[in-house]
Amino acid sequence: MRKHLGPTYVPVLIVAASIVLVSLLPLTNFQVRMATLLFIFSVVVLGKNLLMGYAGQISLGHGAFFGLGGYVVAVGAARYGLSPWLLTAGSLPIAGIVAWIIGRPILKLRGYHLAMATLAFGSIFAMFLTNAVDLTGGPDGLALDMASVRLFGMTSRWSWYWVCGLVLVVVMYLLASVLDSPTGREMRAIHDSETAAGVLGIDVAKAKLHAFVISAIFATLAGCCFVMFDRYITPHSAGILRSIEFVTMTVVGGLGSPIGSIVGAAIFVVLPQFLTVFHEYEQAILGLILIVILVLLPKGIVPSIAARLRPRRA
Amino acid sequence: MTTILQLIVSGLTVGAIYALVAVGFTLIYRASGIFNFAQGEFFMLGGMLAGIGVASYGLPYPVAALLACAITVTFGLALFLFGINQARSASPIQLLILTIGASLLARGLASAILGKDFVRLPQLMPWDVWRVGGVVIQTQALVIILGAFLIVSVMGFFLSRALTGKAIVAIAANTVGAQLMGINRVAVVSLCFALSALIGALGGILATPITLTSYDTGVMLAIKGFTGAMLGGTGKPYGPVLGGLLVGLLEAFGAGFISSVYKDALALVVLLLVFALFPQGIFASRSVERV
Amino acid sequence: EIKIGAFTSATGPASFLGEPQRLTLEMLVKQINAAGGVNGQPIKLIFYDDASDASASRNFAVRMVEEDKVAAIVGGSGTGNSMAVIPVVEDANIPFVSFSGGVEIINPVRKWVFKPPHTDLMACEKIFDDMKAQGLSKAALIAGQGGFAKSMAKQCTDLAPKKSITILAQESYGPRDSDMTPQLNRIKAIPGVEAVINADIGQGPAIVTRNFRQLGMTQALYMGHAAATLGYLEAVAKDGEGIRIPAPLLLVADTLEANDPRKSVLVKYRDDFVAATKRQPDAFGGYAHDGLLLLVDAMKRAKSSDPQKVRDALEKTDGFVGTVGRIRMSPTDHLGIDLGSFEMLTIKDGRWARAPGK
Amino acid sequence: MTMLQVEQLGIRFGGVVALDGVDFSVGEGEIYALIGPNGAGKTTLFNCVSGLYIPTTGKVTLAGSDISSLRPFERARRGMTRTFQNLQIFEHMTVVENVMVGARIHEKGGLLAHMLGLPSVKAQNAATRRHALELLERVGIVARADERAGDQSYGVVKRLEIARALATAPRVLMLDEPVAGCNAAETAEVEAVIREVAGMGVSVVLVEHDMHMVMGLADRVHVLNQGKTLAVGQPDEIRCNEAVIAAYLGATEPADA
Amino acid sequence: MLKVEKLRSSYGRIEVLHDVSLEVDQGKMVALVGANGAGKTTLMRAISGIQPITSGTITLAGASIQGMPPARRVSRGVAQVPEGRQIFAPLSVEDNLALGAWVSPTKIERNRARVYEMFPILREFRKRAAGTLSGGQQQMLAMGRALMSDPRILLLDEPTMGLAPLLARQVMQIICSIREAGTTVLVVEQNVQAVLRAADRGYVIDRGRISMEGSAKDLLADPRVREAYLGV
Ligand SMILES: Nc1ncnc2c1ncn2[C@@H]1O[C@H](COP(=O)(O)OP(=O)(O)OP(=O)(O)O)[C@@H](O)[C@H]1O
Ligand SMILES: Nc1ncnc2c1ncn2[C@@H]1O[C@H](COP(=O)(O)OP(=O)(O)OP(=O)(O)O)[C@@H](O)[C@H]1O
Ligand SMILES: [Mg+2]
Ligand SMILES: [Mg+2]
Repeated sequence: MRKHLGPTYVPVLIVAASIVLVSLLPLTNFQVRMATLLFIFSVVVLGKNLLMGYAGQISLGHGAFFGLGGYVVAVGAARYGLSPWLLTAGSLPIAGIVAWIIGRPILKLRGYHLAMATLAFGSIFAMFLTNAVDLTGGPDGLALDMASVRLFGMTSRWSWYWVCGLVLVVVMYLLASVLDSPTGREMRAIHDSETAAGVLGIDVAKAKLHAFVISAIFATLAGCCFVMFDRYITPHSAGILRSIEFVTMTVVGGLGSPIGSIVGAAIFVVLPQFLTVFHEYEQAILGLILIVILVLLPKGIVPSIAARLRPRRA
Repeated sequence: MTTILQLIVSGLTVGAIYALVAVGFTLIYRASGIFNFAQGEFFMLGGMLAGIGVASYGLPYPVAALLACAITVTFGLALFLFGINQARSASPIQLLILTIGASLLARGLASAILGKDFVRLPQLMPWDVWRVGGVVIQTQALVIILGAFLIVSVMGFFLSRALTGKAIVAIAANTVGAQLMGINRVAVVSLCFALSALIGALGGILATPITLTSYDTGVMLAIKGFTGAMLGGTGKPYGPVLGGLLVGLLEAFGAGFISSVYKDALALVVLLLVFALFPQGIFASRSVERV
Repeated sequence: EIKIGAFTSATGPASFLGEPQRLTLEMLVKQINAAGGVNGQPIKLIFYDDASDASASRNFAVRMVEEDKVAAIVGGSGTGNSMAVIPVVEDANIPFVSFSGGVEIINPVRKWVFKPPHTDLMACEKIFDDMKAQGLSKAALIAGQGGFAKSMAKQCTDLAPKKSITILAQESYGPRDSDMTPQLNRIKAIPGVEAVINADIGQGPAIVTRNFRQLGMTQALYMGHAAATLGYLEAVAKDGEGIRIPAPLLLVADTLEANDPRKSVLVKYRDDFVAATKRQPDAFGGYAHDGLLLLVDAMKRAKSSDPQKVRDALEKTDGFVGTVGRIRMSPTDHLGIDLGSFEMLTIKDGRWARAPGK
Repeated sequence: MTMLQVEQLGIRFGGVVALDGVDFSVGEGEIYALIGPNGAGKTTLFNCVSGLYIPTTGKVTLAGSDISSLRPFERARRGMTRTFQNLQIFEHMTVVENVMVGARIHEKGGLLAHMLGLPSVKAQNAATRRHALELLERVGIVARADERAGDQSYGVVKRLEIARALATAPRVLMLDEPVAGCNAAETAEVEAVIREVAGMGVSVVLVEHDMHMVMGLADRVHVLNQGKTLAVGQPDEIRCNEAVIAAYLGATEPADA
Repeated sequence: MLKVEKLRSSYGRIEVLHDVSLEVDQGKMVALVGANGAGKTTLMRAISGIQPITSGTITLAGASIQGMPPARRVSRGVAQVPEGRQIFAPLSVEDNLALGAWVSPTKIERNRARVYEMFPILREFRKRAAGTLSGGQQQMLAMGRALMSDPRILLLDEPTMGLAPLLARQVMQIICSIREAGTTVLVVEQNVQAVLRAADRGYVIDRGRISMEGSAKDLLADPRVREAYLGV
């Protein structure tokens, strides 16, 4: 029987082991690409899970942070010739500061109001990306020069697999650590009762802000990885539909479950590749699958299945 | 002066459409605590089905409209009965995602079956526009505004006077308590979904002559309607209506006076400012939360 | 069998481009195979819908190369979609024929990338030339915010000074906006505007046209070539009378001289398309038509589907006639068409008609 | 020494005057009971003192310093905490984790240390958990430590709230109906805990309708009625106070003896 | 009137009621007592149909009601004052009461007047949102609401919780008078002494099993009960 409902490092080990094991398989470039994308999106979803699943704050604006990372790197490298790696390092504190500034007023809101406010923020940012054509290339996007993203002569098709896999494992470790710490308990507490947390001496606003900033930085980091990996970015990657997709990944995989986050990301990265056989009905089937998952596994895939596997006792 | 009047007319035209979406949202929200992302799809289905009924099948307008409403209401009911009602232990956010699934499903089916072209519908009035002084008013806009007003009045009365209206609030506030009073949750919430779908379908049918509808109309409308509902607050029946109208007006004035590129941003910035002052929306009833 | 990979934006905001392209490709492949295929081998079309997302285009490109092992790729409804797959085809050394408008796709020339369609620039050029012929020089621009609209608006703005046209106002409207009166009202208030140019796809142009008439505006109204569709024609009804639009010849194919080599191509494509889909074809379907047939033509000339040979043959294309007109490629030009393939049309009595000339 | 002092506290909600100029002070280690009819304003008083409501008038002093303008969490960090009449637990966490949250203000390490999962953080976790288990033992629900808090019955949750409040090591502990939903035997257990805590110098403010418990436990009893002080005094004085009997206790002595 | 036989019920995979059987005769008042977490609330919820059961039978006046949705049970005359009150916070006091008579709306006016007489404070606050009431006031509202439908059987889960002593005694009297008027009552109370004095029969539930049953007098005299629940 599990002693804690709380977090452990087991998922980190499982994921690290899987990354290594998968690399032993004879994968095609395409499969390696899918795996890499899965790692990248998982990083965003893990952050969202911290914010939504643990701290209980909905955000429909994380596409903006993903885009922030992506565009800082893309614009900096394509327009000003800076190194993407430096830009990545620089964009994380920028994202942290941005999240801090907008988070302070916004996080006073709750539930759907918070969702709306973050949606508003995300939409405004996406509008900017679409319309500032001279800077961002507008709706058609911005390309990154191949040479600029080479590091230590990284060229093999596996290199990004390893880089993004490493990022994923590190992020998972950080997440597991923070959850198994006073800060993590703080966040989980405000999810259930801000009032009670307050009279126990927890600065609710700060705890929310911590969760928000961490998840924003994770999303930004993922955005940086994404643009370096793809060497192309369009506002689509930062739009509100993306944000909504991130929320969907988080919920479908399972709120409060790190492995669930990866499963959720996989649903959206990998599943559509299989659905192409349905041609025009692709989208309808994806919708249907979402509905079926939530009807049969209402708590999200991983937590619902885990609950079924738990032993019966009297 | 005419410019301002013209902008007001424009804003109200668009705003009335948003208001209808917002009202539909609120109805379901009140009964089940979830925001139905597929609300825009009700709208789309109403408009698409009626339009295609008229254009491709040569049905008379009223028949096509009636059929469109019937199909949309069936979809709304199915969404509740086979989706939301089955996912028993899910939380509102999980149900929100379920409605996103429903929205994808509706959009996917509509694009595959009804096609991806935009559809049209004839105006309800024999003439196109009215010119009052220098101001141009689309007659169909008057129909929409009138329709919205009617729907909202009926709903407002229903929600605040009829016992069923109170049962709706009761179910959302405390499902267990409501069940213990003998309120049939499934029946009442089904009613809300059906009504909400009906409002959506009617809205779609009324608005299509102006907006032209295609399979992907729903998402953007849902977001605008959501904005309206949040801006006005969901506490009072007229809150979402005024919120929707306000979004329309802000967009019109933004486009007219500030920048048409960032006009949508204006509405959102105003929303953020409103939230700073009234975290529950403008027309929400204010009270100290009891602990 | 020869595998040809294809991807368009059959859904999403750009589905007004991608859907007719998908339909065209499917129809053509059937026809080609019915006629015995290419070099005696049937074609297998591997089609993916990128839902207007460039990153999805990239995924599918890799998949087509790696999993499906295609010999060549066609597609890319939006410029962003095409741009996103270029690195893939360059890495894999596979020819790619794009359907999108942006000049940056073939400028600079890339070894493996070709693109038969008009650029937005050409539509602007056509409009400006027509304006000058009408004696107009001051225009206002109103555009949507999609890739197509933004790109055309930018091309027109950049080109205007060169054609001594003054752009007095630039207005924009959001995705799925349903009333453009405020924007048009602003244009109306600016003195001296002689022409209004609207760049967009989908329902936007129809709404702009209607609001334009409702406001009683009297300037010349130009639409981008994307509005040259039956949907637009029907939606604007009598409000469309007199608008001007640089359209592909497709719409007025019947009026071409009988000995014009383009006529048979256009009429055949149009009739086939109508027969197969019960819809009217438009410029974008035409681009897919040209793209695929251009590739097939190159394969025939190369007598092989070997990527390298096909690429070389593509570059030597000369005299291929598509819906956009005659195409002649060269090592320095992977576009290969000229302005002649646009025709200035108008709507008269509810039908497309050639615009009255100078 | 006076630990908590409340002066002229007043608050109104629309037309309802919930509190109207209430004064009292509680000494170190004193058990101070607040009683009064339903709606008298007892919970509202707790809400004002703990900072959840902003009173219209009045001043709250904790160990000599004015805390009237502090937010709830700041008051808690200065040593004041409470339990709730309408339960407020962290239902998604385990019972023991709930108590660990209570100990948060005594835990160390910044966000960075927590994210990196340093060994010191892990050691501290273990220590906090041990302490939390001790507290659960004290309120008699340690057997439930690793179950989900949201799955517990009403009475268990009541006691969990007490343990969680104790984990903050408060100087002033405010308990809002701590034994509602407990039978006599369970009440006796809670009583013992309160006595023990007060014995260690914690000032306890107790709202409770169980007169048997209040009269046996309290050092002083404060009776509120319609937001005003009706009487203050030793339990014995209050028991015989005519006004209190009329408004609250009722003519006959409580039956339970 | 009410008969529960071999009832089993679980939360997820954890069973909390094991073969519980209990009987309440027409017009009688039966008390159910037990420690925290024994399963009293779960049993009450199972009878109203809020809590699913895994096996066993529930019959009301001879007709089986298990498997019936809660709403149907209410129309058959089951009413409950639930644990935690479960009032409708955003609705006014009078609307809360009106919904209490959802299954028989014609009785609203008459029964509401009766409830106001029992709890005058509710009349005074009839326009206020129920959520702003004090804990005890909400408890009165829950009680009043359950009486609105003139139930045949009333299930009370700690009806005096949070009530001032004076009022608690009044409520016990009200319960008795309701029983006098012919309504059957099943009551869970932690004030074991008071409830066993008023009741006809009693059951003791211990960790999901009925451990004792008998006439209320006998139980009150039983040393085991006195030790475990009266703290004597
Ligand atoms: N947030 C609020 N909004 C409006 N009225 C309120 C609010 N909080 C409390 N009140 C009112 O203030 C009065 C005092 O309520 P309070 O909860 O303090 O009573 P109490 O003494 O704790 O009663 P009980 O013993 O029933 O718990 C009541 O009339 C209540 O309705
Ligand atoms: N939602 C739930 N999920 C899981 N277990 C639960 C849930 N609610 C109650 N339980 C468990 O069921 C058992 C019985 O709980 P119940 O609430 O019926 O007790 P009770 O006798 O009413 O106690 P109390 O006197 O404290 O109200 C307890 O062990 C409790 O932990
Ligand atoms: Mg109270
Ligand atoms: Mg109970």
